[in-house]
Amino acid sequence: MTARIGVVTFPGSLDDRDARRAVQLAGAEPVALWHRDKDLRQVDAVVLPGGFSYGDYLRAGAIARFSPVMETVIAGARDGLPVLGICNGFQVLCESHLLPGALTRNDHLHFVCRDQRLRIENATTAWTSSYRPDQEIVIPLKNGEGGYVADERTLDMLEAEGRVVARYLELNPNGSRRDIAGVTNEAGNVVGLMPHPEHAVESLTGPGLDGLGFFTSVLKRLVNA
Amino acid sequence: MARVVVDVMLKPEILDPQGQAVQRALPRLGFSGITDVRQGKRFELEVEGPVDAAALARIREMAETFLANTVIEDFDVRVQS
Amino acid sequence: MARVVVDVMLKPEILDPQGQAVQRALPRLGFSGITDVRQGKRFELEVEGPVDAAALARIREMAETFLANTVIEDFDVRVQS
Amino acid sequence: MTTDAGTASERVSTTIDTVKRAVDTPGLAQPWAELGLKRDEYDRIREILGRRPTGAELAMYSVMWSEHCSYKSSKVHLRQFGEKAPPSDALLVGIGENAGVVDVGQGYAVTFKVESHNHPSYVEPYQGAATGVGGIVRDILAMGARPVAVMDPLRFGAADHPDTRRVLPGVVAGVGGYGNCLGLPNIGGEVVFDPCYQGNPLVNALCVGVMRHEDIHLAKASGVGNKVILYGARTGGDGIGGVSVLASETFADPSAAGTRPAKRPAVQVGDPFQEKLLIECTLEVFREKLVVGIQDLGGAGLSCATSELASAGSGGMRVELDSVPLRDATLSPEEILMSESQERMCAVVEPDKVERFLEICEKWDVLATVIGEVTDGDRLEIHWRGEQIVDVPPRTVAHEGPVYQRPYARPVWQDALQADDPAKLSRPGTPEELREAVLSLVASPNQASKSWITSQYDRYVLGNTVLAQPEDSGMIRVDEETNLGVALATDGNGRYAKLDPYTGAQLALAEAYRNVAASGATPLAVTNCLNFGSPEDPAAMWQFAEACRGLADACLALGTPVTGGNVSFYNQTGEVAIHPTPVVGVLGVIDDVTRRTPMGFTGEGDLLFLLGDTREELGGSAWSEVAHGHLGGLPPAVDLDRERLLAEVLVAGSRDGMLDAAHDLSDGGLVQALVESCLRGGLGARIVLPEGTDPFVALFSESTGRAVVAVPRSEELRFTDMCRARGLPATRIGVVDGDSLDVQGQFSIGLGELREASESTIPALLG
Ligand SMILES: Nc1ncnc2c1ncn2[C@@H]1O[C@H](COP(=O)(O)OP(=O)(O)O)[C@@H](O)[C@H]1O
Ligand SMILES: [Mg+2]
Repeated sequence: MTARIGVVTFPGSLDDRDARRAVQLAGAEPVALWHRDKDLRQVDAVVLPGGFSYGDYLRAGAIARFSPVMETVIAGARDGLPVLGICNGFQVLCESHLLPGALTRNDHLHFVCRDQRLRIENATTAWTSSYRPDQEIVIPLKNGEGGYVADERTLDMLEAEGRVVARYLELNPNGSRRDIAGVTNEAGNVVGLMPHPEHAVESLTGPGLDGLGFFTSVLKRLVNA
Repeated sequence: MARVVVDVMLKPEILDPQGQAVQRALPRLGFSGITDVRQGKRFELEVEGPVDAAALARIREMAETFLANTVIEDFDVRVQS
Repeated sequence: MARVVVDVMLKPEILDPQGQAVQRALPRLGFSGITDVRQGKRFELEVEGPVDAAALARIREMAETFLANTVIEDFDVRVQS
Repeated sequence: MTTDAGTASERVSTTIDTVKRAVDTPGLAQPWAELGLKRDEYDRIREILGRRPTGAELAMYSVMWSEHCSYKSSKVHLRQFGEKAPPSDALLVGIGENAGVVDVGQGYAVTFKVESHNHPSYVEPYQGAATGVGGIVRDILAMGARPVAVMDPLRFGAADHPDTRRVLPGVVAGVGGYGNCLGLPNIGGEVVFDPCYQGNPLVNALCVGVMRHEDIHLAKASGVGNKVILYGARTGGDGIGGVSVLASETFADPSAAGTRPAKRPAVQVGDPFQEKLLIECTLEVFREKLVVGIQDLGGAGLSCATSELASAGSGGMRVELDSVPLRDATLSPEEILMSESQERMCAVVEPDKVERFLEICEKWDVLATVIGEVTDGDRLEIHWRGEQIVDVPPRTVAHEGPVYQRPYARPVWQDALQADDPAKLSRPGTPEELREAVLSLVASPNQASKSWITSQYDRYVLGNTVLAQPEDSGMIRVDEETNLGVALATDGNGRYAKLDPYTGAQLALAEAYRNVAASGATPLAVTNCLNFGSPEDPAAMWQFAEACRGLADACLALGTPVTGGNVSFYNQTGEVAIHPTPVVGVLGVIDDVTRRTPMGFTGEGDLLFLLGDTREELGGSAWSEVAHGHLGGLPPAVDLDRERLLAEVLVAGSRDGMLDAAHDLSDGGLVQALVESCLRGGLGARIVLPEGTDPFVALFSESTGRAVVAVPRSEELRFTDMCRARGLPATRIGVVDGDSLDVQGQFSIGLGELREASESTIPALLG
């Protein structure tokens, strides 16, 4: 049976179709989830896609966190449901306190879209096990509020516990503390990532295929489970 | 060292999508009784030396020409006690 | 109808790139004597009914859970005179 | 506005200027002049109605008969685009609708259009540019299409002018802020600096959308009893712009003084989130076939939407203006009719489908209200507080506005300008001087890398972007199974057009056409945004007339019909007009996007060919500007047959896998193109200029109909045979090799040095 991976659409989600395409290309069945439905339709994992949920006017992800679907996602995540938050999804996960820290306005104050080199620092999470430890990948990055911040203690803890999933290489594109591009929760089932792996799943439309690993990782995990 | 606060708000007749987004979300979060929300900017300036009339006039000019876009925004300058 | 103002500012230890950008631009525009600038948000809420202790408590809760992200921001609630 | 005396209660009732009152008070003085109408226009309105117009009617006629909405000065010239249109099987919907629609095969249709938002962007750069994007996206949506990409041709004052520092970052943030938030990839555009745009930047925005043939929707209201639904944002007092700001003062209701905002702002604030919901909601009502006719609300707001829908339909329309949801309860009916509040649409829906329509709106949190219905008469009737305030034949408002034959005359200075030949300018002679000239060309603001700007735009969203800036054209995959795609490029060179507007318009078309072909797509159709000075100035009007004539002639010659566009007049600072700036967008189709030709050199050892002929043509050139600040002489000659041939070769070369890279030659000539392709691909080139040529002319001339291509060695024979057979000159000029641009016998510049020159200029000015 193919794994079913849910992709949530909030009003203002933009990369939901792309995330579903990536899920499909990875060999799983994408399931569209609607922000107003608490029902997760028995999916095996959830992707919170990029975009500007509810316009992101207050703070990115601040309003989406209170949507009905998030109630179930938050509960599921605490029970081990694999959840990947990409960009706006990462912001929603931080606002929901499923992940520590917060994402703030880029230090240069501009939206930035570029092909970004990263190092995968934790290849054991639900979403990164297809990568080699310390593997370098290039995937698109596009955000206006992507600066990862947390207090020093939290940052130290994340590093000590190996919970920094990916770090920016060559250039820190948004002023993230300690070049952090993505983090995971203690259990490793919830991952937040600022860059967009779903835009690097076809050589025709992205910088390469380096993003596919996030989606194949979770498949592997679900099959082995 | 004194602190001067400059508040910049969209003029009342200008659409405020940010405030509206907050207002629309409130009932869903269980907050009622708020009939309107406007969202603006608050600047806190640390000023060297005394904040006399001349200093305030300069800050007001700064607010007018730089911190606010008076085509769509109003501003308010005051010394924080 | 009363107005309640909620000010939300980044905590002092969090980098404020917007405030810094403003500060950096000031000398170029001919403004000197400002040693620090912080930029935050100001919300103006129009509240139905009396703003008593209970109403203020609710608004404070709203600020804490929603208007501010207390991981990085502080807030201040007050009734506007 | 009333001068009647009376008791307070009487005054309240008489402030509604009803049709009945208009009949009873024929002599009432009306503010037609303040509303921008001419005496004879006002008289014509009275003649059409057989009485004086009501305040609301006057408001509607005045905005709809404005230059912006009625095209009264340009119409007689724009006609040529239809009259000289080349026969084309591809055109499904032509000029006159919100946007033209082109058949791209496999049952798909594509709609695209470019519009200006120049003046608002000078006043409030962020919001001006943002709402410019919002407006053109709604136009595309109103045709029934899903918007799939945007582009932004921009013009600013001198790069180092302080005001450019204010305007440019705001405009760029606005284009990005709106487009990024809508989830539309930005796939291209232009950034040009010239002092002539100092007080009048040009912010043009293009949107392209895709639909199935059967999904095409038109702006018309038919079917008696069908409901008119207004949906999207509430109507506010903002955006009662330009002429109408005055209007709102004029219509101020004295009884309400003090309770209403003192002044209606001319600036509109955009809400891209609302627009994103509007898009998804609209596409869903299309999918369920709930819509008979649809119109976006742009300039002139409800006045435009209701009169255009009614005018194009079969019946009349009745509207209850009290039903319009307001953001500001103090708005007068005139203001409601004129408001340009953003993010609104108007749909005509059969009665039994209204409920489902409203349900879908609710799903997307979009406010929707039935405001009227289609009637069996031929009148547009609008009611307010139970009284009739509008009763007009809608065609006279929307489609039968005034038409002017403005006087035009070739300016007296044109001859002197053309006689000021760049031949007299001193040229780099030694290899060292050539090298310096190349570096300063590459580093000049107009030639430098624009990535500081374009990296603020999302080019990946939707996952179908095959090519985006800085490629010659933006390319979007239309079908994920078959790999059908479209390519788009926009171009316009105000310097060329100033020297000769007829040729300048043709050059704009030729360049966009060449750009589309360079990426492997076959050019199909054209849109344009004609940015000019005042139509009341005979010199500017002559430039406009010449540009229209040139563009229409060239479209006929290239077989690419104009499908729509936009005219922006009054672009001037004081008395000084901008360079005439026709911006032309070309749409092309490509059967298989995997065959696209990128511009970067990536194949070490590939052979470089220069296609086309090089003459000494430096009038209006980038070199003359950068080296001498000079503008004079004649622009390069246009040869449209040659452009056609070149395009055929580029498309065939791409389809048959003969090309690793292709890049068209335009501003800055051969050397600029080589630098760009080297930097894009990360490989250098060794160039041997053909014997007997003047190296300066070979490198810097801007002769048209040229491109440089990189051909894998295995394809050399096949490619040169093809060029020979078709009669296109192909000169072998070197190979892709190493990490420098090496012009043998002249100079060599490392890619690092070139990259530094190209990439540091804009950040240094704006960063
Ligand atoms: N320069 C032009 N070339 C061709 N068609 C034009 C041009 N300018 C305007 N048009 C056409 O005239 C019609 C009205 O234009 P416009 O008022 O901009 O449309 P809308 O009302 O949708 O904003 C449109 O069909 C448009 O394509
Ligand atoms: Mg339109």
